[in-house]
Amino acid sequence: MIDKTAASAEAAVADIFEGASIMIGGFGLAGMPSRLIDALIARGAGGLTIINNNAGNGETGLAALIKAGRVRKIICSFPRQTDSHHFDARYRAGEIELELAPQGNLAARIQAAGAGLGAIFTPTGNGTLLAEGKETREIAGRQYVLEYPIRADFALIKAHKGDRWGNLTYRKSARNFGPIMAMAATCTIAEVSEIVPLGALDPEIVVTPGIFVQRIVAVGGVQRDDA
Amino acid sequence: MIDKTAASAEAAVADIFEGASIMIGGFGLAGMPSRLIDALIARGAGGLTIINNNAGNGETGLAALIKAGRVRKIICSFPRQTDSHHFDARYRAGEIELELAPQGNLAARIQAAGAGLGAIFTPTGNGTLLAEGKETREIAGRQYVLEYPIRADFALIKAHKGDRWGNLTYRKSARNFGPIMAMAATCTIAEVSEIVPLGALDPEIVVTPGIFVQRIVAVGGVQRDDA
Amino acid sequence: MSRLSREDMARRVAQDIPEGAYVNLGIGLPTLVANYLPRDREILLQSENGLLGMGPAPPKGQEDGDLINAGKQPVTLLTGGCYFHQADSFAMMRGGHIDICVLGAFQVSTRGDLANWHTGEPDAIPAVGGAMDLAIGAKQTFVMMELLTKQGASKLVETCTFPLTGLACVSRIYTDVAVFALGAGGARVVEIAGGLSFEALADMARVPLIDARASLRETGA
Amino acid sequence: MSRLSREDMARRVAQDIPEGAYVNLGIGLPTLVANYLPRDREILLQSENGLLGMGPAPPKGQEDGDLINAGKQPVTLLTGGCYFHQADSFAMMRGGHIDICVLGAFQVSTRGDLANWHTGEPDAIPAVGGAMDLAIGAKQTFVMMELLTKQGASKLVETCTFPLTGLACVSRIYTDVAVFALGAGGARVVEIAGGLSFEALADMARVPLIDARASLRETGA
Repeated sequence: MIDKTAASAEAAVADIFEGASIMIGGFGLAGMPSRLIDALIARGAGGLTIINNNAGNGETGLAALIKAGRVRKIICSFPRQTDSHHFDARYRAGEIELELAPQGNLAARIQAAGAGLGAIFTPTGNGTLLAEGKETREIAGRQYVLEYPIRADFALIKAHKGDRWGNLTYRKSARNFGPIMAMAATCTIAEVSEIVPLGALDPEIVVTPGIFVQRIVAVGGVQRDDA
Repeated sequence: MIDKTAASAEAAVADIFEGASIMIGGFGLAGMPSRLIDALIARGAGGLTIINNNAGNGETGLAALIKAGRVRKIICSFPRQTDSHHFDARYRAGEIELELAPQGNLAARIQAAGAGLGAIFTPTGNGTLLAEGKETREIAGRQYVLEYPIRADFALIKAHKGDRWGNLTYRKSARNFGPIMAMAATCTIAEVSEIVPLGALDPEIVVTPGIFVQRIVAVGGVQRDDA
Repeated sequence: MSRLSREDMARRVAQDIPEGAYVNLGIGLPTLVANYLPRDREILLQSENGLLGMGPAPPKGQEDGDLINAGKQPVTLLTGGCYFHQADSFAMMRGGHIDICVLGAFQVSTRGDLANWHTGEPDAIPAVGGAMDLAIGAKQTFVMMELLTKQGASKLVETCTFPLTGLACVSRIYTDVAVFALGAGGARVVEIAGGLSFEALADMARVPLIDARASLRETGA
Repeated sequence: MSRLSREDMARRVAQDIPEGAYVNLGIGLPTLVANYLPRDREILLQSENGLLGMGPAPPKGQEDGDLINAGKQPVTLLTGGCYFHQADSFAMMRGGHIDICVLGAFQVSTRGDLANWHTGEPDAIPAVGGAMDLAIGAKQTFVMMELLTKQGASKLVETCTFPLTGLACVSRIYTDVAVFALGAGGARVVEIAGGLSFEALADMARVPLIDARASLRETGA
């Protein structure tokens, strides 16, 4: 029987290693897998490369991971926010490397990784600082910038409901990066509100098919199927 | 009020012009928008470039369009089938140009068009006849082939339910090319079983957001919303 | 001479957004436009974090942390709206599906180059978000800004000195004193607010301007 | 010497598909493998047209034209299966998410080049479907074929003469007389069916073969 359910968030992240690259879902706090990040902090692995849209908000989640000094590099589109003080401090101290990517390039590069592309010519960033040193090409009268896929060893994402095969649904705008990060990591770990029995998710509404998910942890309840 | 509902299939295709490029959804007959194709045949525009996975099955739909002599060129992955006799005859007579693409390249090129990419390096076809004359590049130790987006003037797709804003759901494996073709055409026309009132589709289960759909035609009933 | 308030500027932009348009409003000043969209028009707001059909802020106490806008403020979803992931959201922008985006700016050049993401100060922490994608992806990019900085410098320039967001991407600028249409031919003045003369405006802007008020009125553009 | 029947070949391939594997079975001979998957293992079949968790054919009279497989035959969906569009379906293959695909072949080279989509005849209408994507995308590509053509020529060759589907992509071949593991080092014989000797097999295959039966048994590979 395929059962991707992990006993706990701690068990789910137990093999995340020093120096790993980790995608973390969420746009700000919406869709951020806080329980998994707490477990990752407790686990202690450092020197991490984090891929997220932001660079942490306030004191929890990614901000706490940065505060704990575990992040060596961050790839994101929008680090500077009113409440990104932990990132700001580490960055100004030269303790975190920043790779800034336009949000659409970030999304497209993650999607390209999941889909097995080698590189993409993207329309965004041409003629700007963020394309400096990158290959450009005119195609059908328009300039494009060559960008490479972003893969990761792990993806930590937050979904709404899931089942033991790893099928996932999301909730409102917390969906954001979850579906594409799930496809781009070697090991995707999903934190869900509830694990439901196999078959409880309508096959038409599954957003992330289980093939893209290796482990699933419920922060709410787990309903076992009778099978 | 936004109302993308067309009065009939005939009205929906009335501006499809001679020489247009048209994406047609479907894998075999599943997801093929037969009513729209019938209306297109009645409309009479010829010299068409068709993008579909196949090249028609039996006597209906795309096969009937080919039989009627309206197709100048077809871009597809799998033309030769046991019941593709109308295509076979026109092709052997030199009356239809064929651009054969691996199915994954076809899907990725359509998706790239919808997403605004200039080109993609794809892993499929390297070293084969279908990559002859195409640019290749080694990236991270693997060979990729440069492929360009496929756009179209129109997309004719079949969905399950839709609303007046053009939001769509699909049914089972009839989903296939619909969502990506809807994103890659200047004018997307969806044939649906039923048009439901705005709000009847759960925002979590909409597969194609209405922004990608310009017209919608019900082959079953239309429920008007009270608004 | 009377300059338009921020609310008046938002009202003016809103007038130019037609029924059925798919619109993305940038963070800050452009967000105000939502308040002035004519109620008799159905206009769909897209939010880069994965919403189409974004509605106003919820009543106090009904906020949902999973339903926020690009500025991370709580919002609602209109009947008929829907959710999608980031790649689809940016496909909407980059694939040319968004009709209009409205952005703020530090500087805009007369040919439509935009600078709105980075002050260029050496100690600034850069952040770009979706600005570059919106600027080059929407069918039309509108900028909404005061014409002058607090120091009195024109933000409409011949060449941007701040780091660029996108090249030749802005088609219109709505300012507190005038509306400009931009393009390869330079900056054309579409309308002037209050009693300001063309000459006085040109003196403020300090870039070559073309008076297109008569011709644009005639063509209805 | 007894050659394996098509059913026996399918049974042999099925043995090598582990619990939890995501598997795509090509059209034709590989489709038979589904009938022999051990019932005590949960194995998920992917169909290129947008299904994961594909089940067997429905009972007569319960076919649904919207629920078909890659061969356009009616199928069912298992409890826990789901639907998705073509780009996601091919992302599963090309992104390396499918564990095993099983394909038929005209020819396979000893280093794993595959030819299975085109006979190369000048009047043939070519059709490729998802074969090229599967061949190079799955983590492991298995080929299932009779070793010899009807004319007695070996389909395991040093260099394919038919048009290629993919380069160096096949890791194993299951034939009616032997199982081969392929790679840069050439073709290794993993097991031989019936009473055939290695020498007799080598004589049939007419390519250099490495006898790896003992070493593979020891490592369990």
